[in-house]
Amino acid sequence: MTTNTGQRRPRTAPIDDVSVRVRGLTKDFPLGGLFSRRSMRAVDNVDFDIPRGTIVALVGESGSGKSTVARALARLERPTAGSIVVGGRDVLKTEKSAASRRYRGTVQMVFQDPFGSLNPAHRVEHFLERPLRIHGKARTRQEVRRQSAELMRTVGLTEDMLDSYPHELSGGQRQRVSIARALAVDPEIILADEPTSMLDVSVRIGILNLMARLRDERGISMLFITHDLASARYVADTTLVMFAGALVEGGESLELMQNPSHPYTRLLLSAVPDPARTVRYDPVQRARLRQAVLAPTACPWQGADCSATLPVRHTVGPDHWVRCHLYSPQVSSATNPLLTDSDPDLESNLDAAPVPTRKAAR
Amino acid sequence: MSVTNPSETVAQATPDAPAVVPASDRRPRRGLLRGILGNRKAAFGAAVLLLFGVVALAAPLLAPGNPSLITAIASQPPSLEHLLGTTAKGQDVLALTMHGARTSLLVGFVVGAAATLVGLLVGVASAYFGRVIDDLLSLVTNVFLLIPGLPLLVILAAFLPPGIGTVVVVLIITGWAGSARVLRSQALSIRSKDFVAAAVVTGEHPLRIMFREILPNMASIVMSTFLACVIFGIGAQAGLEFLGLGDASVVSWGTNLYWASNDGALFTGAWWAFAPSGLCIALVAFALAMVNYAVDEVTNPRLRTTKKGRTRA
Amino acid sequence: MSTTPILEVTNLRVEYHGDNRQVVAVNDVSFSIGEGEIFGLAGESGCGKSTVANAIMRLLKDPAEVTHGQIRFKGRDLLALRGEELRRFRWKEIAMIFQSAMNSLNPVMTIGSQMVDIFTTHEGLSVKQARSRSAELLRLVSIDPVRLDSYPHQLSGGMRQRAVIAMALALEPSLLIMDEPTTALDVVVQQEIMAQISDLQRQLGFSVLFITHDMSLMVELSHRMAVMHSGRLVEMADAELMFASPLHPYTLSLMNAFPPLTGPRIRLTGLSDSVRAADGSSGSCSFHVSCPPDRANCSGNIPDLREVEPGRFVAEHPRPSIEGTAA
Amino acid sequence: MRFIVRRLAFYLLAFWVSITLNFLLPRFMPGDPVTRMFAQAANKMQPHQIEQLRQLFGLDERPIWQQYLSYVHNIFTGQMGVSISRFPTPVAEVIGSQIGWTLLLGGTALVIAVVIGNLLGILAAWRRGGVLDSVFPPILVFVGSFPYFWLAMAALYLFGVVLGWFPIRHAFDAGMTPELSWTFIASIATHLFLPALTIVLVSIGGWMLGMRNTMIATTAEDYILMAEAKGLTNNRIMFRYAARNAMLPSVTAFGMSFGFIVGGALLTEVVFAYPGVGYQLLAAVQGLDYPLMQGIFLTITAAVLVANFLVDIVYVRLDPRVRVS
Repeated sequence: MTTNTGQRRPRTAPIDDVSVRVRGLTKDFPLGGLFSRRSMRAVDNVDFDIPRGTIVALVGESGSGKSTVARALARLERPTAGSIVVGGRDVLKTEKSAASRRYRGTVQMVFQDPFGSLNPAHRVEHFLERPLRIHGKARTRQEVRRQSAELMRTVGLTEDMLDSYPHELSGGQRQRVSIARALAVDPEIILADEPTSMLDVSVRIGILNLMARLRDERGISMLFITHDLASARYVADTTLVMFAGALVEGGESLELMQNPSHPYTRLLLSAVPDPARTVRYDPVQRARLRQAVLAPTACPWQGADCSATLPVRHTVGPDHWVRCHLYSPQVSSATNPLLTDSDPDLESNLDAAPVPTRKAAR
Repeated sequence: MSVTNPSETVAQATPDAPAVVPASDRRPRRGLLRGILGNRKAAFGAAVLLLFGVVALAAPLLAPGNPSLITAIASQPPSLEHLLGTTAKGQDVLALTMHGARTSLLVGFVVGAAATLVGLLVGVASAYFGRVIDDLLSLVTNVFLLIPGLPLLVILAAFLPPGIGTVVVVLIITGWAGSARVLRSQALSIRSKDFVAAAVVTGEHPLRIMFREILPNMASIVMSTFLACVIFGIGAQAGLEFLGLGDASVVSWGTNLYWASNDGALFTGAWWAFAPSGLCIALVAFALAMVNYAVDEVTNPRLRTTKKGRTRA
Repeated sequence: MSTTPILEVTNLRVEYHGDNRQVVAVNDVSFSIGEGEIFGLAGESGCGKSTVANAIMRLLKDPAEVTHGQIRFKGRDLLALRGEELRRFRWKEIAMIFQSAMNSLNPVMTIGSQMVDIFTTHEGLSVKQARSRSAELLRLVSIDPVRLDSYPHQLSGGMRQRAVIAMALALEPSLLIMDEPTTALDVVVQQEIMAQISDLQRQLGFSVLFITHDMSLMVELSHRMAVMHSGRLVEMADAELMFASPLHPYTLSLMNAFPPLTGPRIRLTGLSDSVRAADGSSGSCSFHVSCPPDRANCSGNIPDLREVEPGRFVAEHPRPSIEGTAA
Repeated sequence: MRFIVRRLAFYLLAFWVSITLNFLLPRFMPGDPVTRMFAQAANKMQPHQIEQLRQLFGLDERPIWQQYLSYVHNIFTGQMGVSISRFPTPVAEVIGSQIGWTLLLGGTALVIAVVIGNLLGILAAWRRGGVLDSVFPPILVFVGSFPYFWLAMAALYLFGVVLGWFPIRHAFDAGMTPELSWTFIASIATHLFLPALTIVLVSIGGWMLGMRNTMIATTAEDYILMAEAKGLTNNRIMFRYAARNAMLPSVTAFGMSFGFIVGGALLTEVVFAYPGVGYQLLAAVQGLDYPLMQGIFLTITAAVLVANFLVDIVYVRLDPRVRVS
């Protein structure tokens, strides 16, 4: 089904308030060898905005395509289709073959692996000196040194570490160097691809706090790729949930975690271990969610089978949308989109759902 | 081994999967040289190579004159006058051996350097251009790896005008593929590292990424490839010359053996005619192999032979 | 759960012999696990928790060596086991689930033959009998027995880990060691695996030593838990109790790493935010945040566990500077 | 299955490259070696034989693509011209009568070196720091540093000429007629011993060290630790778990090394006057017998490719992971 554009696009804010606007982003990876025609769709028609000065979390499991979105935005992968609007220009059209220096000066990236993202052959200063010089932020040795030192302090490191090699630093320190490297070009947007997942747990929160500080103090927008809903909730203003290459739900982070609407989001949330949670999940309900997610042809909610027709975005709350037939007006009643006439058990089942306090979405 | 696979030693010692090296084994690259210098195997290898290098350079001083000239009675066993005896033609074996070192080492190192360079170019080009170019280049590499070396050497050498130049060219043609395979897989694995992506995002020029980010991390593998290629060069040259495909008028360890065999040294009991050149080839190859193992051990500490054999539970 | 200890680890010390230095990986660690108890051991990578597991299983390899202490299992001295005796003991009494199921299965043998191995070696069953026992085990972890003839790469990550669990339960061991059994898995699969282990534990009543860095996961599963840092235990208590009010600052920082999913957003602090930034010098090291990179015997400064309440142990008094504060 | 088909296509490609190389060399290299050969051989050849050789070497005036097509056709029908050094025997016949000896020598040596080398490697890795691990590698590397033919010369001199324990030339006693009798087989075995020994000695070190290193990498894998935790017997872990996996790179190396072993065997044959294609190659080089040289090159290439293909089939049996795709 070709979908009604107006209906499935997110609420369109004025372009000036948006750092990045992504529309219809699609990426196919070729499979097999030189002459193979097969391909795998990693990212499927993804739309989202990153409002200026906010952190947008993109949450999903491994293989959901979330890292590919970040790499496409960093222009490390060439998307198969779609547009990326930064600074009012669709950069995939204006800078077709490779990203311009201007783009590199606007959009920066922090990688997942703190061991792999710093070249072991260079000292820390090299990682800051190169962007400073390439983007004309510093020209003399003294300027480079002074600005590098300042960057180090910004990310909570000391100047003397500039002369260290990466292997002399801990994982957390390395990740801070990566953030400093991204900051060196004075970017507007930072793409953070699972910046904490390979760190020791006790230093993770520090990196998240640093991200929040950079947003609050410098107005930097961020796309925060993570598999951890809790970190997304902790630091991100908006959370987008990605499943099998497509966005299935999005909204203000607290609201989304409070009222998860898509079966996948619910499943994901119910699986996160949280000892503080008062309501235990019900295995029967979980099994239904699982089936809805993994076997859409056998979706336990009748009329909500999304294998035949693609669901469109439905608004379920202020700044909160979901792509699931359950919420389409044909299937559900107008007052409570979660209920269907054909499935009287639904309400009781959903009451046993893993979310402690579930309010009916307006 | 006269015709050995230059990739064999390298490929086996450094498995393609870097994943098996645990994080604790990650060593700083700058420690490589110090590590090698402090290694007993490397010290032995370097000393032997140095000795041969000095002898090769000083050969005209140590044994003045043209070593192929007939200067003595034929087929003399070692004596004070001729420390290593004389050939069936009456040439001094010691002089032949020392002068032979010049050609053999020269050809070996030239071939080693050139084959490594070609391999490096192919490997780096594969990593740099990716997909289609990489597929084509690795196809060519694999075809060359598969075609048996010695017969190929023979038909190439047979059709080209004889001479040292031919030998060098032919050995490069047959020897580059092994190093290309190893260097390509290393270059590709570094190419896929996040620090390369980070450099791209920073806005670095692709050539700078190639030379400043990727190449410095390939130092140790380039070194072992080079050493393996030199071993290949020296051995294969000797093999070619032994078959009579070199320039028989040039003095080298290979031609010495060719003449020794042609003159029937084996059957006349003149062991001194063929022993020295072969031992020299073996010593040089062994020394190079020792340095190579030292490089491997320094970069992959797990391969070290531990002295205290703790009981396995 | 009964309180009879099935496993007693007393003053365990494990050292790694480097080229010219010794690194103490586990330093004077004592704990015990009761019958039918799930005991959690939390800590970050490199803190020595896996070394403890390998020491109990007697799997420590060459540079690592138990230099002090005792490990008693049902009254038997494990460190005294040798050769054939040790071989027979393993898996029969204590089984172990390793971190990565992908890597802990032999890629060139079918799941079935890797299970059959256990029965033929330990119980001398015929291959046919062993196969039918293996099929039962797979059913126990809800895997179709046709998977006996599958190779590991043909199974999904979760299924592989379940197959490993089935193998671990093959000889009905009294203690199951789980070393980060779900770290490589996605959260949904992780939840399913943990639920399954929890069910099986209730059914079969074995004890568990559960090792992870994920405090929330640990609190959900474990009865009692200990937190390990730099080779030492810093806190040990009932799991619910420790979660409700951690006494040691390191415990708190581990918990802070997993922000809550409900309630208001509060600002949490991690290790490097507070101690490291505030204090660059190593002199006043409270619990080794500024541990030297070579980790050379830095665990010497952590005090011994002290019982502050019945069943509640902590290595030192908490420092007020590192606490979660509402933003 | 896809894997096998892809490998087969690759080997066909490699063979095509060899044929084309063979075709191009005499046509684009400076012409004198071939002319010299004709000058030397023309007087004893029949006109049609000369014509055939002229076609093979591109001395006829047909367009190059026609030459190429007929060349490929000739190769696949086994017409590789007549040998000059063994005039007037056709090249195919010369090679056919000798390839068997080369296969016997190379095959025997390869199998022995691989089996013993890998076993030594397994044991050395299993007992790190033991006698096998500390004494053997340096010795074998040193022995492996000798050129094949030199070690052959030394063995021939010592055991053949000086001590007289083994025959010094040919594949069986002069005057014997090939037949299926014990005495004949014994004669073949005694003649085979020294040449095979030298090849084994030179190549065994590489196998041992290669296996040792992959075994060391393999024993660090989690599944070895798990096998040990499972309480399996040491032998079972060593062979079924560790060696079985460590073998895989070895099998690949086995295929790759055919070409090099054949090269070594050729040179060894020269020293022992062993009547295989290597010995014939020397005669071809000395007699400027280009058709024979090219024929030997193609035959050996084909043999190596076939052997590699067989190894691939074995590999698919050994590694379930390549079977699926």
